[in-house]
Amino acid sequence: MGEASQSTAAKPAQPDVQDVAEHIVEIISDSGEGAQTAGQLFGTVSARMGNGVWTVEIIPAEIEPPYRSRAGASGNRIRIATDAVSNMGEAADVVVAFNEQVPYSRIDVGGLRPGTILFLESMWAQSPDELIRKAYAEALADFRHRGYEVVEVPMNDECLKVVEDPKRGKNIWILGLLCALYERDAAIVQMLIERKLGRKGKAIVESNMALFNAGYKWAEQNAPWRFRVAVKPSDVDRVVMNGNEALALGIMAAGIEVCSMYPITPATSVSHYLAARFAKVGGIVHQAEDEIAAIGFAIGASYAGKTAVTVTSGPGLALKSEFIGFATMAEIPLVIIDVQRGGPSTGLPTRVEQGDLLAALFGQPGDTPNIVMAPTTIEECFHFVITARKLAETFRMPVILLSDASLATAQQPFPRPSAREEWLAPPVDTSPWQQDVAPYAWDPETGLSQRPIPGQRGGEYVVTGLAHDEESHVAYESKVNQQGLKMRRRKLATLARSLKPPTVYGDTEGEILVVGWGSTRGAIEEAVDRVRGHGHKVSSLTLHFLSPLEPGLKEIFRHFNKVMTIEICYSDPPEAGEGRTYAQLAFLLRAQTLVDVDCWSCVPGVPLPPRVIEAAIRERLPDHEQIPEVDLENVPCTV
Amino acid sequence: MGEASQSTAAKPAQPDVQDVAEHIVEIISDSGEGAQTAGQLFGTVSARMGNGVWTVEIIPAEIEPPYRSRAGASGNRIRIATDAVSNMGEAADVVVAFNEQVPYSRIDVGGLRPGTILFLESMWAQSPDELIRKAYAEALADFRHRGYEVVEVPMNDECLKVVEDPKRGKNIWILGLLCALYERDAAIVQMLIERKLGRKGKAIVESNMALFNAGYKWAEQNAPWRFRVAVKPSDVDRVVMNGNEALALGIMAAGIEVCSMYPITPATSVSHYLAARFAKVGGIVHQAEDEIAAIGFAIGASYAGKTAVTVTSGPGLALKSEFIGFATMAEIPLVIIDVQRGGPSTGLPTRVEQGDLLAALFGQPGDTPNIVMAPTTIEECFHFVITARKLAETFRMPVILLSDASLATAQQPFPRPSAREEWLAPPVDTSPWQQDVAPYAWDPETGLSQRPIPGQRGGEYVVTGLAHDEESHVAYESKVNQQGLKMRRRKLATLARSLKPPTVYGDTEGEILVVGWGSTRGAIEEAVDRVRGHGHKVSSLTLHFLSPLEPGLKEIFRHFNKVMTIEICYSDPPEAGEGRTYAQLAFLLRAQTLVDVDCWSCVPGVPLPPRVIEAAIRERLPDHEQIPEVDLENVPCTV
Amino acid sequence: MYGLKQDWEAEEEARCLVLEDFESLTPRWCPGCGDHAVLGSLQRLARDLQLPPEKVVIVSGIGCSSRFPHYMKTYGFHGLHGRPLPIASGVLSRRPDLHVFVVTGDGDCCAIGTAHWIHAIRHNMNLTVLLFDNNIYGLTMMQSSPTTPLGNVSNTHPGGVPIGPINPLEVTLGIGNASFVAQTLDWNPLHLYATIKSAHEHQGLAFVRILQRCPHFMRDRWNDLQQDTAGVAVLEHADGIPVDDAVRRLFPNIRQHDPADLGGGRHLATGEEGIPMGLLYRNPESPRYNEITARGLGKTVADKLAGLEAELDRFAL
Amino acid sequence: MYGLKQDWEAEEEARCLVLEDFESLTPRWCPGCGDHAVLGSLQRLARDLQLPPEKVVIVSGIGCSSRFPHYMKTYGFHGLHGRPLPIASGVLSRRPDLHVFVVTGDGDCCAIGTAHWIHAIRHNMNLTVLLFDNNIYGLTMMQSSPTTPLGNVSNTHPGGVPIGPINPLEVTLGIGNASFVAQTLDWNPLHLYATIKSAHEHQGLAFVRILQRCPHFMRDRWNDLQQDTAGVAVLEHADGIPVDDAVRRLFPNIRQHDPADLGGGRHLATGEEGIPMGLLYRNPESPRYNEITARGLGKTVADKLAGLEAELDRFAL
Ligand SMILES: Cc1ncc(C[n+]2csc(CCOP(=O)(O)OP(=O)(O)O)c2C)c(N)n1
Ligand SMILES: Cc1ncc(C[n+]2csc(CCOP(=O)(O)OP(=O)(O)O)c2C)c(N)n1
Ligand code: SF4
Ligand code: SF4
Ligand SMILES: [Mg+2]
Ligand SMILES: [Mg+2]
Repeated sequence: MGEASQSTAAKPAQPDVQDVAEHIVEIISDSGEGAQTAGQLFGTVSARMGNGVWTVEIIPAEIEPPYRSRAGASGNRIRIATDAVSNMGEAADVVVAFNEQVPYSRIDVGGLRPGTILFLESMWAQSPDELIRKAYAEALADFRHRGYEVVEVPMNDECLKVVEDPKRGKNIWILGLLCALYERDAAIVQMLIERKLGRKGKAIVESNMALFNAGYKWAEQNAPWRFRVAVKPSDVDRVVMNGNEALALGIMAAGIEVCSMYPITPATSVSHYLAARFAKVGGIVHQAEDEIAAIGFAIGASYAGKTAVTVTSGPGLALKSEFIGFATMAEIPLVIIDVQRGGPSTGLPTRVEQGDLLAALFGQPGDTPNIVMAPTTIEECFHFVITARKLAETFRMPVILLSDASLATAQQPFPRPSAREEWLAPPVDTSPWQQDVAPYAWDPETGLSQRPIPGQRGGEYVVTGLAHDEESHVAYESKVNQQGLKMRRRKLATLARSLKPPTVYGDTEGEILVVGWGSTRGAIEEAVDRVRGHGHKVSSLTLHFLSPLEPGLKEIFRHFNKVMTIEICYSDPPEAGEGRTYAQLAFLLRAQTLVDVDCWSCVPGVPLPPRVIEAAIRERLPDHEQIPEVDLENVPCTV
Repeated sequence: MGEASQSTAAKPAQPDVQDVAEHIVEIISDSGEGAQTAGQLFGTVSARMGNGVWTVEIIPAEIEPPYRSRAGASGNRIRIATDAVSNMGEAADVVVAFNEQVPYSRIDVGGLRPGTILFLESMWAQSPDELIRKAYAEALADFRHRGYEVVEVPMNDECLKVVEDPKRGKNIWILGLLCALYERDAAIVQMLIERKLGRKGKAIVESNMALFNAGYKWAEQNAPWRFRVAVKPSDVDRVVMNGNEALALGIMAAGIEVCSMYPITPATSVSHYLAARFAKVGGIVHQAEDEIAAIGFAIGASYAGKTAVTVTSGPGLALKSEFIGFATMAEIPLVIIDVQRGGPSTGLPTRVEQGDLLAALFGQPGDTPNIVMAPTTIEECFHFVITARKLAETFRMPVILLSDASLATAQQPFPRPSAREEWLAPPVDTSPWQQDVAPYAWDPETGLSQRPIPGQRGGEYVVTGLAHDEESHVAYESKVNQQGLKMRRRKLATLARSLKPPTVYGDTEGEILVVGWGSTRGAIEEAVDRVRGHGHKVSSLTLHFLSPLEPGLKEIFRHFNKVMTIEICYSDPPEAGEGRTYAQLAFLLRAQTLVDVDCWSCVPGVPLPPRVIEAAIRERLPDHEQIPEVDLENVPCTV
Repeated sequence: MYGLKQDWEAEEEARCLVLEDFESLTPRWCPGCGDHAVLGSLQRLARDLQLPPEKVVIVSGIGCSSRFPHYMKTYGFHGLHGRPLPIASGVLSRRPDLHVFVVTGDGDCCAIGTAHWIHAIRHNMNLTVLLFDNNIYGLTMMQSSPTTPLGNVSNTHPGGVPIGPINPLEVTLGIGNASFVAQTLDWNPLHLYATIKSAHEHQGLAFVRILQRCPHFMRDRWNDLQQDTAGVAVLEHADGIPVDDAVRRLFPNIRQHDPADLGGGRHLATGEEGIPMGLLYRNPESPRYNEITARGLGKTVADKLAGLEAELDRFAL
Repeated sequence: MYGLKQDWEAEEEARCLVLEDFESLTPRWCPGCGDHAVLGSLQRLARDLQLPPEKVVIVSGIGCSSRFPHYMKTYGFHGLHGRPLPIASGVLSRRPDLHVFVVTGDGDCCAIGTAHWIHAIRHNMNLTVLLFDNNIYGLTMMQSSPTTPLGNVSNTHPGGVPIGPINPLEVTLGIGNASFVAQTLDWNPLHLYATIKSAHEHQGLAFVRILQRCPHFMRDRWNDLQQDTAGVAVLEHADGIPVDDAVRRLFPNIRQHDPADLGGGRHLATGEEGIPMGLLYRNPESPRYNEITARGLGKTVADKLAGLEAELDRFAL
């Protein structure tokens, strides 16, 4: 069979070596073929060598999709660069596909461009099934017609030279191919494979390294290109993980001991991680019977002195809203993580959206001041949990962290944190309670008060969600009700006073200021850089606190001719006029600052590529520049 | 005993007859003594004669409060006037109290003023219990000290002359007293008593009329005043009822056949009413196991062609939010009535607040365009349900009606509607479905589409809360998702286009425009009248649609130097600066119009009296007029 | 005659429905998933009974199994996680002409949907409820469900589920007013079909727990039952679910059980006599709430207007 | 020693707690309401057992009965309607030193709280759960509850409840892992006290249904039981709830029942032998979830930091 394989790439005398600032690689296969693992390893070795890296998962919509179908594409996109990378970018430069059908799922979303190099498993050309042979031939012709540089690769045959069952090794062979192409350090790969597979035994490690070397060698002999993405080795220790893992580690680092949840995509993997590892730091995961019970359990634990976290996504947030209001009213610290997905309703369970902002702020009937924060990088996913627990306890209120499906599964390296004692929750105080201090002895200026914890003698009190006085006694008097509402709001004002105005990315004055929050930050900043590259005075601003809003916004906005937000949520175009539906952050900023904040947003279910954002910004420049290939009405969605 | 009674009001030769434009009467007793019935009858007879009337219930916080306690006060406030009355007003002119403790609950909330006439049951002065005698004497002295005109009335003794058990008749005797005082038509009372008690037998009616006549006579002989509130007999038939009854009748009138609910104060009485009477028009009340099941059942019925209503209050609205988002996504018509109470959380279950506005608009994660409407009078409670069902079906979306605890129990007369066929829901269409019309064949301009109903042959489709295409097939493509979101929003824009700009109350230009919504309307308009009476150019505007907002607001606002809202919900004072928490409507208007809409609001748990609103407005006039006796920081809450 | 046209009408015309009339999109379940078998059974049943597709509504929650309605060419309602029973109750409430089936998973029904399950049993509306019990959360990728066996490894319990499962049969049999409680296996098409048929014929809520294979996440779950068929106790009775000879040949452990015997049914439900397959309990006398909710359906416009007028008069001044 | 100070410590000092140490605000229930009796019992029990008030947490939902915590001078949690069980589970999860009692109503537990009830029984945490079953919604003014008798008139069913009630005992006994299921009456203080005491002593979730008088809305509900005490079946057994002689004198119908006998308990729960009063079922072997949730409580700061460091290393580049 080896002989029968036909590589269309003739062995080049001397490969074409290109120095590039960045490249995007995709590995796609049927699910279960290991493309995910290969992709992650490729990202890790690149990060380790000193590249900036951003990895995203390509996930099929079904659990066991049919083989060789476009719906079944599973894999990874890895964007590597000399500098840091903050988003998944646009069309791929190099794609490795395990069959000729899976690339179509990527083509459908604009993931390839003319010139993309496509390494394609060629075994299908010899399939005993005529239909398959035909499909392969047709696709091959189509790919060439579309202008891709197709390299047919006899992956199966080459693997067969090394192992008996190529199904379970093709991915590592491919990793070898890519590592040759990008001149990656094989020693690092060996180390990573040992770390990953070491406990399965030496033989496994060795057979994997054999596959890797074979792939490496094949590429050296057959691939006509080398891509040099210069590395900048890091002088600090770094880690690489995805956003949900970072949240899970943040939970551990914060000294939180209870994660109470009900499974929901794309949040569940936070708890999967914790379920496997939380015991190392003494924590527990409670899988409740539903979202309401999950938050109720968390609130119970928090009340008893162990500030807990509950992790969910949009539909779960909706179900939790009654209890969130209770925690606000009763002033019980609590961390709520909402890994947002496409909405409304069940919506797009695996896809990204930033549609829960207003529900987080206003989802609870009545006046319910809560803290709402949003990490914008994987690193912040880790650190924000630590901050969230502290704020929850200091301000005696729920803190909602808004992440999303994009941060959830994207991987990015960042400086390795070191565990710190001051991050941990203090032990439960069981010393006697100070006599005559009420359980809500609100400081009239700050609204802050100390709470007794069960076990504290003399602190006995009864929390209630009814209107109550300082003693937590149910009280219906007007004055008492007004005082309670005021004190709870005052806490948020107190927090706002302690915040710094956010820092503008770019010049602090100019034509347009683009405001964003959450996972879009990287793409927005990259887009802003590009627009600036075209000579326009454009800057951006990222908000990390949505409630309370960071201070000084009006003053910052004053220095720009136009302020606009870029968001992944629904908004009407400006033509809609007075009744226009604004994107959610824009709505918030307009109400709070009275600045005429414009917005551009869309809901493609996927992260916004910088190019699209660039187009949206340039369209709003005084001379309304258009990027012809971007149709902002129907966003081409790269991943 | 009759002889032993001592009336401090000497029998006057000629009573002092006063012509008044309006008066406020309160009847208060321990619960179970019938003050509520007496109050309602007094209101009804006044309305029938042609007075404007507004009646509110005074409800104790407990189910069986201790006797003779201030917490136990139960009764009615009746405001009558020559013209229409739209709110409960301020301090009472005349109070009838069945014991000396219950007035304190009214004094605590500023319900009495120096000069208020207090008819006080005097039997306690002869109580065998020394403590009671003492308490009575102390209170009596205190009342006089506070400047009330106290009239001790031997109610018990006088009733004993007529019946054996005065406990069960005192209220009607009192009704007689009041009817003499206000020269009410006894024949009407007789008719009302017959209507109410007729089916209990003639003897009962007769003994009640005997009590009534005795009270009437006693007052004629002993009360030194007569108050003439001129009547303007109506030339149209009228009805009188409270807001929850009006909602219930509206549900019947709309042809809605299913009310699916879970008990919650202050909404439940809508369903009590329906449970007793709905069968008359073929409807059913379903009491579900919880709020989620209640809305799920309603959605199921709606899907099957019988647009249903679910009735709840804040905590229930929170629980329903996931399902509301589903109905939006799947485009299922549904009417949701939220009778708002004090919040957040369990809050003030029996008290009024307008705190659910933003939760109704933004409570569901993702972009969830729904219709939100608010009746402002009892009459509108009736008519808006009819409109809501029609809109829900036409626009294929949930309609949320926001009422509140004040409208719920307040009674007001209004022209008697006549049942109309066009109000009724059409029968379920079971004709074959038009071939090749998709279940979401959205009109691209309006977003509207026709839906197949189970039973329609050829219309078979599967609703889903997942992102879906026109066929209702689950679809994750970016374009499809964006189209769905756009079509759902477009429906709201379509509705907005069909709405008229709201009408300004007063001049269409001036110093201040006060904007409000819901139950505060009457008090706002009365306050505006008063401020105008002081020579200021102040007008007001009532919004009935909160989503979509009625059009033309910016244009209306342009003609006033200042726009402010008056609301019953939390807001910071203006000094709070950039981070100020605005009242909820103000927030909405600011974001949508960019006009610097100011607000004054508070959360006393009770309706805002016109005087307080007047003070809030005058404080915002250029010369910052103060009304010395109103402390806007601590609103004196009259009921 | 004056008045509303009746809300529905009898189907007049003669139709001959074939299997394809009930087939819609291609199912996207994993190969070997037990859901395929149930879908096939229901499609066949609908064909055999010639149920008009427009009169059939399949209501489901969220989960792998809850994709079911998309694969039936009838009306369908793919609802919210845990909530198919309230929805289905609402659908049926004013539409007694519809055949309403409920498809729910062990997470959907026995976790987030627990309250609705218990109260639907109590209300005993005329619904055919199929619980697809694969002992796991399929769609969200292998978290424990309330029926996951003790010690079973899942993504939320990598150390094994620490608490024993609830038994949906025992729970259901504890609810007053339960009227039809049966169990079957997705891998015996004959018994599966017979069970769904009996359930559909039953007046009142028929609760059918289907032991369902999930080869993707619970590969070996029912291996022992499949290998040693004596582990299954087939329940037989004149009032029970008919036992085909082929079934009888396959399962040696056949037990007589009168479905009127609640105590016996509860005992069998424990599984002490083998995993029961068949009808554990039936009480045709349990009141049916759908008979309450259908009241007043015949009212004409004239009735309604008169009723409303009379109501308004009660408030007349 | 380096490390966190332990989260809690043993009470050292000698205290002598009297009844007043457990009395807080004056109860606001109606005169004659059964809730008063239960409050008194629990206060006496706490005094008799000298439970430190700071170690006692009473968790409730919303309802008349749920006002309970406000009247105990201990820690209390007056939560949300239907949700006391998840809250109480969370409270106990990391605080095994606390005595956690749950107060819930028949609406709170058996309607909106159904799912939590079923799953709390399954999880079998060390909680004493008191179900105040007055067969009605008290606080919201007389709507039907799931335990309201068939035909009983209420504000939501003025024509009478159309569907029979669920029986909380039977439902609870249908849940795998149930470990203590008892019933008592608010109007027999001796048995009430003895039942709460046994429940508190039980390791695991003790579920106690208290038949509770609501003179305001259900005046005659228990009249027959009060008049004809033979309608009550007092359950007696060495492993059961001790039956005082005074109780024995009052109730002629005394039955021996071994609480280990689930089938017998289920049968008694039906009420066919009289309304049971006593312990229907106890299984001390049921796994207790609180033993799982308390894992890892001893970790020191050093342990935690080392654990986190090791985790971070797994992601090191
Ligand atoms: C409110 C809400 N919570 C959680 C989810 C996520 N979710 C979808 S399906 C599912 C469980 C599926 O398990 P099961 O009901 O057993 O069905 P199966 O997939 O096994 O057929 C969960 C937790 C959701 N969609 N909505
Ligand atoms: C989410 C929510 N729904 C409804 C209510 C209203 N509510 C308060 S108590 C109650 C029922 C009380 O009945 P039960 O639990 O039997 O307690 P009881 O008053 O009889 O002691 C209801 C429906 C609420 N507070 N919160
Ligand atoms: S994961 Fe399991 S239940 Fe879901 S489709 Fe696959 S086999 Fe079926
Ligand atoms: S209404 Fe009933 S349950 Fe509530 S306090 Fe009164 S008697 Fe007790
Ligand atoms: Mg399952
Ligand atoms: Mg009750």
